[in-house]
Amino acid sequence: MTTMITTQHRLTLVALAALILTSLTLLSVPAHAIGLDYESRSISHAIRQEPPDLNTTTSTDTTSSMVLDHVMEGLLAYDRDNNLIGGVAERWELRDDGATFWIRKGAKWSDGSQITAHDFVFAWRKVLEPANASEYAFILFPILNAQAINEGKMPSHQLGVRAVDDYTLEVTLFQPCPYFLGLTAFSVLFPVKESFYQSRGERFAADAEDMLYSGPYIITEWVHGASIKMEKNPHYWRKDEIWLERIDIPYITEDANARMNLYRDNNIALADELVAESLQGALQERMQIKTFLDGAVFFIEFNFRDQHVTRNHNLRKAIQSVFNTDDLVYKVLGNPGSYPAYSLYPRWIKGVNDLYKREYPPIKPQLNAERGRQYLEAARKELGVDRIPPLTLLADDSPNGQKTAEYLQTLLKQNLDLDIRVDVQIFKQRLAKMTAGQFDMVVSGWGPDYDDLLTYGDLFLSHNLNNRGRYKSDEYDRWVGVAQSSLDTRERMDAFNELQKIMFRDVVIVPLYERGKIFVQHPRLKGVVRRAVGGDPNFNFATIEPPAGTAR
Amino acid sequence: MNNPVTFSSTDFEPLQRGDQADVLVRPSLSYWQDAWRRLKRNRRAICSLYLIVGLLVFSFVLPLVADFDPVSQDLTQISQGPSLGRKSLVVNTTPWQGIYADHAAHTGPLSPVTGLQLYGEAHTESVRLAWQPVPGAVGYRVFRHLLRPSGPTDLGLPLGETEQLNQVFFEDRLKLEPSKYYYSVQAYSAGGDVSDYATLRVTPRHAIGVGSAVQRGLISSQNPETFVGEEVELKRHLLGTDYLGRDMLARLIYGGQTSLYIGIVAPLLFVIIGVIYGGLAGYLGGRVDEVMMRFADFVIALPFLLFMILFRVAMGIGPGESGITPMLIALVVLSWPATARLVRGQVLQLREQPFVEAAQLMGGSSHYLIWRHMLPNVMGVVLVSLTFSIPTAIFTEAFLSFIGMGVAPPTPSWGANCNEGVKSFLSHPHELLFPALLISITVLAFNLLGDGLRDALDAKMKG
Amino acid sequence: MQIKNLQKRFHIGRSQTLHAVDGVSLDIAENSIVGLVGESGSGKSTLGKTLVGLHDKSGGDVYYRGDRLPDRYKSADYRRYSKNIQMIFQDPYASLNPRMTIEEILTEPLRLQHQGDSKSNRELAASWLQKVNLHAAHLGRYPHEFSGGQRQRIGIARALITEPDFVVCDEPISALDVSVQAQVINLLGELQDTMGLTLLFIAHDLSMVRYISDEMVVMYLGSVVEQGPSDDVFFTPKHPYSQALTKANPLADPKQEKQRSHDLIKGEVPSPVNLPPGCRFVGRCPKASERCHSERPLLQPVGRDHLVACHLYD
Amino acid sequence: MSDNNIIEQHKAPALDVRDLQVEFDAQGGVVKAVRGVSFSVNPGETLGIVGESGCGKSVTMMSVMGLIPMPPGRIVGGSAKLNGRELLGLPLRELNNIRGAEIGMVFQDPMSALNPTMRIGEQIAETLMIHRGIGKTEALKRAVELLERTKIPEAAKRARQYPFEFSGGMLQRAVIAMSLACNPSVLIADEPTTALDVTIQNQVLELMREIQREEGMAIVLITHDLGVVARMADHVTVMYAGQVVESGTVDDIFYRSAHPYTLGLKEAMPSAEMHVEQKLTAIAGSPPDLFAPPAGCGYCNRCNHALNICDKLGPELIAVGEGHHSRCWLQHAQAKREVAELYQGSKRAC
Amino acid sequence: MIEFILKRLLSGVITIWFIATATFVGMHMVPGDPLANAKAMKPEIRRNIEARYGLDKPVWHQYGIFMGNMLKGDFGISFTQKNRHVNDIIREHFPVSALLGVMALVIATAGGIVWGALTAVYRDRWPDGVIMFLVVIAVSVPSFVFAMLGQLGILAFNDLVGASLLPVAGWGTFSHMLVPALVLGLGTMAYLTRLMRSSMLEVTSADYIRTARAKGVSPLRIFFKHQLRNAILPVITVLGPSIAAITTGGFVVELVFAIPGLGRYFVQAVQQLDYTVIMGTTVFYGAFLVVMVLVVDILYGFIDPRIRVAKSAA
Repeated sequence: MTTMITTQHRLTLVALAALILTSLTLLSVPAHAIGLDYESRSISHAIRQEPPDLNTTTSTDTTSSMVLDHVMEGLLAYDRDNNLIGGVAERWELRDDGATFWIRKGAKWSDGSQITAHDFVFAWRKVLEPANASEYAFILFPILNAQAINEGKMPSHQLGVRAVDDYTLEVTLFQPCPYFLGLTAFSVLFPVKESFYQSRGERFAADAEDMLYSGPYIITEWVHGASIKMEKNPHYWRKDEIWLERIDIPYITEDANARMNLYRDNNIALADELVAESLQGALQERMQIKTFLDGAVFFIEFNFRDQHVTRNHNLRKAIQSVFNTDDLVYKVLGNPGSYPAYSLYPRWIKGVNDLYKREYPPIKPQLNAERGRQYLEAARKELGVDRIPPLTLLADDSPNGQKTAEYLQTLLKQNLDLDIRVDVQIFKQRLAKMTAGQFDMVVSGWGPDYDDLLTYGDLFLSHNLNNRGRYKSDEYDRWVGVAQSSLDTRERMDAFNELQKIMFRDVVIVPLYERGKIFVQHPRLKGVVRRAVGGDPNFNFATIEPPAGTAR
Repeated sequence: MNNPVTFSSTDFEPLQRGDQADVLVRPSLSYWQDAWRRLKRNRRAICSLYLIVGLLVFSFVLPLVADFDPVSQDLTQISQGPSLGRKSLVVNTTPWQGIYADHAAHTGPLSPVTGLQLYGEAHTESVRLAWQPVPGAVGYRVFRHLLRPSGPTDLGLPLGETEQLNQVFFEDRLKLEPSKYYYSVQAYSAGGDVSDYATLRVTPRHAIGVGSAVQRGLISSQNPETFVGEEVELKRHLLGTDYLGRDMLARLIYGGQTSLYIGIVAPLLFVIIGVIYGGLAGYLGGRVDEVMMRFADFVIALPFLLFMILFRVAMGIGPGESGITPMLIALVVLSWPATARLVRGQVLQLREQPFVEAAQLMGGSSHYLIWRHMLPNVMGVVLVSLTFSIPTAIFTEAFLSFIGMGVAPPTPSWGANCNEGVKSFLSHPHELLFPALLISITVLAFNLLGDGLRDALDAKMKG
Repeated sequence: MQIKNLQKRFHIGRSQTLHAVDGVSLDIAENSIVGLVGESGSGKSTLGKTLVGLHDKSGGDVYYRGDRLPDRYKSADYRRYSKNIQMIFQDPYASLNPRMTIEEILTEPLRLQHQGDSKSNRELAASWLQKVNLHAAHLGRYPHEFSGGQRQRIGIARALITEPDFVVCDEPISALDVSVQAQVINLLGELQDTMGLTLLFIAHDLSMVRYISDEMVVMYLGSVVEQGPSDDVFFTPKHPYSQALTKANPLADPKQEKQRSHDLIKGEVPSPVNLPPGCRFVGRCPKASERCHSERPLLQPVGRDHLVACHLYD
Repeated sequence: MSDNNIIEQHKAPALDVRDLQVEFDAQGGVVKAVRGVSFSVNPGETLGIVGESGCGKSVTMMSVMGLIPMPPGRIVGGSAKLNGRELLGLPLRELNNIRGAEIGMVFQDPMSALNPTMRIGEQIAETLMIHRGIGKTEALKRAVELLERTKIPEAAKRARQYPFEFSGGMLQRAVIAMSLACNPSVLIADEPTTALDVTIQNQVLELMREIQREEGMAIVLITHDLGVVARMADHVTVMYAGQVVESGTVDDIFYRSAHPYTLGLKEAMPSAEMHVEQKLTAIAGSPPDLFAPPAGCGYCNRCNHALNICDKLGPELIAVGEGHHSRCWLQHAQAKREVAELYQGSKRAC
Repeated sequence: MIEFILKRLLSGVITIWFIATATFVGMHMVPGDPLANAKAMKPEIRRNIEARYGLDKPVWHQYGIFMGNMLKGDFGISFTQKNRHVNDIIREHFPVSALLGVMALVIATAGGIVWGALTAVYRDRWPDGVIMFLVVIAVSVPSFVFAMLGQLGILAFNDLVGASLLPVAGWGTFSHMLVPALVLGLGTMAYLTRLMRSSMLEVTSADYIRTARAKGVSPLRIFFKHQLRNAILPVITVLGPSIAAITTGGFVVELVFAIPGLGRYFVQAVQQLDYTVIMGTTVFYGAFLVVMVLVVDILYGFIDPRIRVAKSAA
């Protein structure tokens, strides 16, 4: 009909015009983040989540740690090979009963003032104050009176830390602490300037301007949930050694595919924590794929509480006998960079002279379904049941947790005819259930708190709160005691080996895998340091190579 | 009149007619019959109906007639694409003792890796590599690539490093597929120097370990070793497998049970609740109606997805439970007011209809009026709204499962299948494609059916 | 049927009251047909519905054969009275449940009255279908298969199947085409005659009301302005409003039409909310006096059985 | 232009419709809604088109105005001349210059005939702005005048109101005001008073008459109410099943009607003398389905006087008097001879 | 009008109270421990933290505090972001969701109206078929699939133009919003298209359109002046709930495109059992929804004179 045709034509024109307009607007939009730029010495990076807490006295998580390690420096610091070097402290001395740190004159806050011993005293007391509610306060417990202060039984000024003068910090330890120096590089022990802290009150570290920086970089802009911009700290004592002028974090995303896409589109210089599934494309594009073990070890933990059949040694043995770690890691999880674990200790841990695993190799369980069934038979007899009641396998809803649980469920059914009830919960509920003991087995993991094997070794100490399965063995406790207090490396390593053996013998855990992070990094970005303890990755020593064909 | 017709004499006789009573000639059809007839003329709606029946058969009947196992894992076939069947080589999976050579100290630059060779046959259970030791090397790094490496930064996937100083072999077992690989080996020294790499092209054959083969019943358990080296036909996975080597088809069938169950039962329940609630409110009217509807408004005002997540988490899932019930409850608790409103509005209208008044006049009780006169007339609208609620419910399930707040693994549901598949979308698109497709088809079918129903029932309402 | 000062008010909003029926008194003699006329908004339908109990009464009394009908009906009341008092509805399309067959519709009153078994009811329904000139074979059909006139006949059958003696016909023909109106009217007349029914025939078509009814009642804004024998009211209306109505009533006769004067009454029916204190018609009345504004006229005789509410006849 | 011509023009009908045929595509076939309808109306005169619902009277006028939706509608043949100018097949642009300007139209339900979201004044002004090319302020002023002319009190205030604030009678006046905005030569009123009460109907009809007297336009009044026709029309066309069954002056139709249907319609209404004891003559049955029009006369199966031929062959319009035509075999010369008595016998004097 | 708004505001307040209470109850039904962390806490430390969040008090007491604080507009401190107030979190992240939502809604509404109008104009011809087919696809594909396809689409687009014109993820500029908003608005657009189509078709056959044509109004003017406005009215009524659905339903898009919106925060908060953030967010969104529906109602009143006048009269 004629009437309508006119209408249609006009409408179509309008629609077309709108389309063209939109496209024009779209094309005129300026470009955005660039992965790295040699000229301005800047890089862009994406992190998984908004740093939850940049207050060093309360912060616990790795994301915050990553940021803090760039903008803060403690008494000691790590160099590009992950060795401890002087940070704010110029010299130090560790004794059985304490330590002394001599603070570097010229180590300054970002406001230009000198960092003093008082700043450490204030910070450490703050960490321990009950009202501060710091979860990591326990890290300081080797210091005299720390525990009592944190429990509110003693005022904080009785802490065994004293500023002899502005430049000398005196620490009194309550028992020998061989790894104390390592702790001083950890964010909880970073300094806080009291006057600044007081001036900010509750808002301390809530925003970029509510922070005072002691490290190589300062945060210039922090848009919550969206981006963080860091620039070189002009007051940093070693600023000449810092090459990168700017670290931009314009993206915060949990989605590994998004990170990969950002990298592909040259929006970020390093795409971290990728998933195996996105690697095929990366290989096709000839990206250089790297991996890095982040120190987290995953394992199945058993419940040793009364009423739980998993108390039975033979039942655990049976499970150990049929569990094929290699299949899980290589076929099911299939993440390059992750390795089957045979021990709670990661493979990169140093022993006396060489890698620990070479000096004290872990025992690899012999896979034998027949033996497993025999163990099970024995267990049934001991428990006096015809059939083992269904076991509850707790796991969290992370991809690996789920896969492991589902794999294990079928595996145990097929090999031992054990019924497994999988209980998948969000992370916090998994932890709550673990603490409450509502599980028979749990897929769990452990990451190091500090750079010493003890962070792994004391996990199943009978009174360790993280020993959520309530495993209790005097023998184990005894060996932990040795490892805690001895200052002799060989003796400690021997003790850790005993622990390793007990864990296998008693089947305290069934080790699953050591987690590796997969990442791609711009080929011209060098000197990125990866760390298992503390913040990761670290760009403090990073440099950018000039683009091909550019003269230096 | 210039009429060319010639008339016969009888033409102008009076017409004789019989019974004058009104006679209906058209065949009799009830409301539903008529609606059905209209619906049948709507080809899209009918196709959708067949599709829905097909999906129901797929999910609920298929598992009855044939054995689909959504649980059993086939680790030899992980994330395999759709296929009609694969052949596989039976191999021994006994651990490899490996090749060791004396560690030779050496300073200065490392010489290139030489003698990289395959040890035994390459197959998907393991690829065994060995090479000549490089003096001064403290270890070797092994890489695997899909393309021929173009330089030292393009060696591909880092598979690992050797563990012992004297180890000059590597066994790759990481998700091997029967396709072409380029293995590269690089030596490194204590100082961190790296040598030139050596590359070897390997195409592994698809293989299955003796143990698994016996377990899957592919070979006899009597003297299984004799089958080593022979080819067997693997279990067929028409739609491929997922990340645990579970049959996608079975997962989809059982996933459909969950999705369709929630998608159909939840709307059914909340529509029933809504009909009762709305019917009651509308019929009772006045203050009661006001209070009841205000409460419904409250529930409507709850941010749906947020509360859905909250309720779903709040109701929790115990060990071994599927999580279907909490989701069902959450859906029902939050969704009934829409139907209640709709039905109330209809009932308010119907209450004024003369036929209801007539029945009231004849002494029909409230109960009678609601059940005999109002509800049957509301049913059309309710049916349409039910049909449109189903896609929403299916989406909600999928969405919640997708963000990990849905059914608990290992319970399959299409949403959960998507959630699993989305992670490997780029490498194994079929794991996302099939469940997403099924969701889309289901939703599409219900939407089109809803459209058709609405047209069919609407036309009737006007006529 | 005796109606005394019947009131029906609707509350709209918080402070407003709609006086739909405002003090109507009427005696309906047995075996007679009373026609009720008036324009839309006059309250004639509301009156009808209030009589049968579909609306609660706000005031006044209604006696049926000396028995006072309840103000608010419960379903038992309906069951008791509907045997005797029935209603035929205006809209033939909306008054039959589209989901029920004709048989179900026709036997529903019997079922609700617990009369007869299903077989006898079915036979009765079939015989009634024939009475209203429809085929008994159509029992299994659905309402939508019938034309408007046919449906209205079914509606009549339903109302009469329990053999009531008082039937309110609420504009039974206004939705029908002229050619089928006659079918319905004839049927009603016939049935009234054979069954000895008393009919309250509500309509706005004056000629038809005059034709069918013995007595005619004219309502305006909720109250009766004139009543009397049909021919008297139709041919010699006393009330200015009745006069206006009859004048405006178009006649299918060009000569008469063209001869007639078409004096118009002004304006339109005001809303029954906020009624004037005096005569309801005062706003539109060409003969309104001062008194009409303040004092409400009462019905008074102006002839044999002929009552009018107008100060002109005081 | 010669004098002769002027006279020709003066005599020429304002609207002349010849043999109009309209079809609608329906599911599975074609509905022949209008089957060769002809009529004309002279300036200053009123033509009444009478028929029951579905007889095609509205479709006829809609087709003339180009208002039936196409598809599914289709004008198959015929012509419609407005002051000698063919309307059918006119391009939309030209048609739009005529609609509202030379032909005004009034519809049955004034409530739905006005845009609920536009002010009354604007809607009237719109016509003026389109056809007279005047500005909005001027048009609104004229709109108020038009409202005053249609006897709407407080016209200036009313013009700013929306349709829902008007009563039915007021709305119909507004619609009339709108249709008269450009002084059309033909006003088509499609059941203008069906939705109104009798007193209001009276007012509206009187208003139309008055304006017709002043403007001298032709009115086509479509209605099913014989009373309204009797009152308003000079000529009457009776339609049944998509055809004109009888046409003539109002007196021809009412006093000398020559078609059983017209008669039936009249007899279905009670006369002044009749009372309930005397039965009305009802027309049995219902009109034929135009989906498949009968081969013979459309009224045949309801007609009490049907002949054998009626069932086989549809009659032509037969002149029964000057300007009086009837589409009935009874008027055929042959039939007249044979059944005239029977027919005359049943005929009641009016 | 003011009375109407006040009334609605009051009921809005009650609604928000209901939401707050429901959230509180729901929250306390959630099993698990909001303070649990990968590293176990010593009981003393735990007590310190519980005291900080008031978790040491009985539930009803906590409810009282929560309600009291809510009245003051204070939702407390986040459990996971220890030095951030929930108010700050909402203030910082809601605008992002809102901006994205508004953009999506603008796209959806504009698209829905244009496409819906087009389909109605081209009814039953190929553009109608094509658009309606796309609409059906759009409502049948889960949003997460669209989000992923959107991201892949960006990559493909950037590859195609050889420059990184559209960002793959992130937030900040207009170009960051474009694809996410499109993905987010797609479902609503499809819904609105359907609504608009049926609304247009209904309006097209409306009597007043016929009137407009009868008075010679050109098709274009009819379309814009008469059809569009009336057809848009029913579309507007669903905008209120749509705004809420879009702004609260943006999780997936926010997750996939790394947009710092509140939706993403909420999901995280639930996963981490961040009580205060969960309660703050749901209450805030509930209030937002209530306000949006009110705003749309008022807006609707301005567009539809029938409502406007009725409201001011009430």
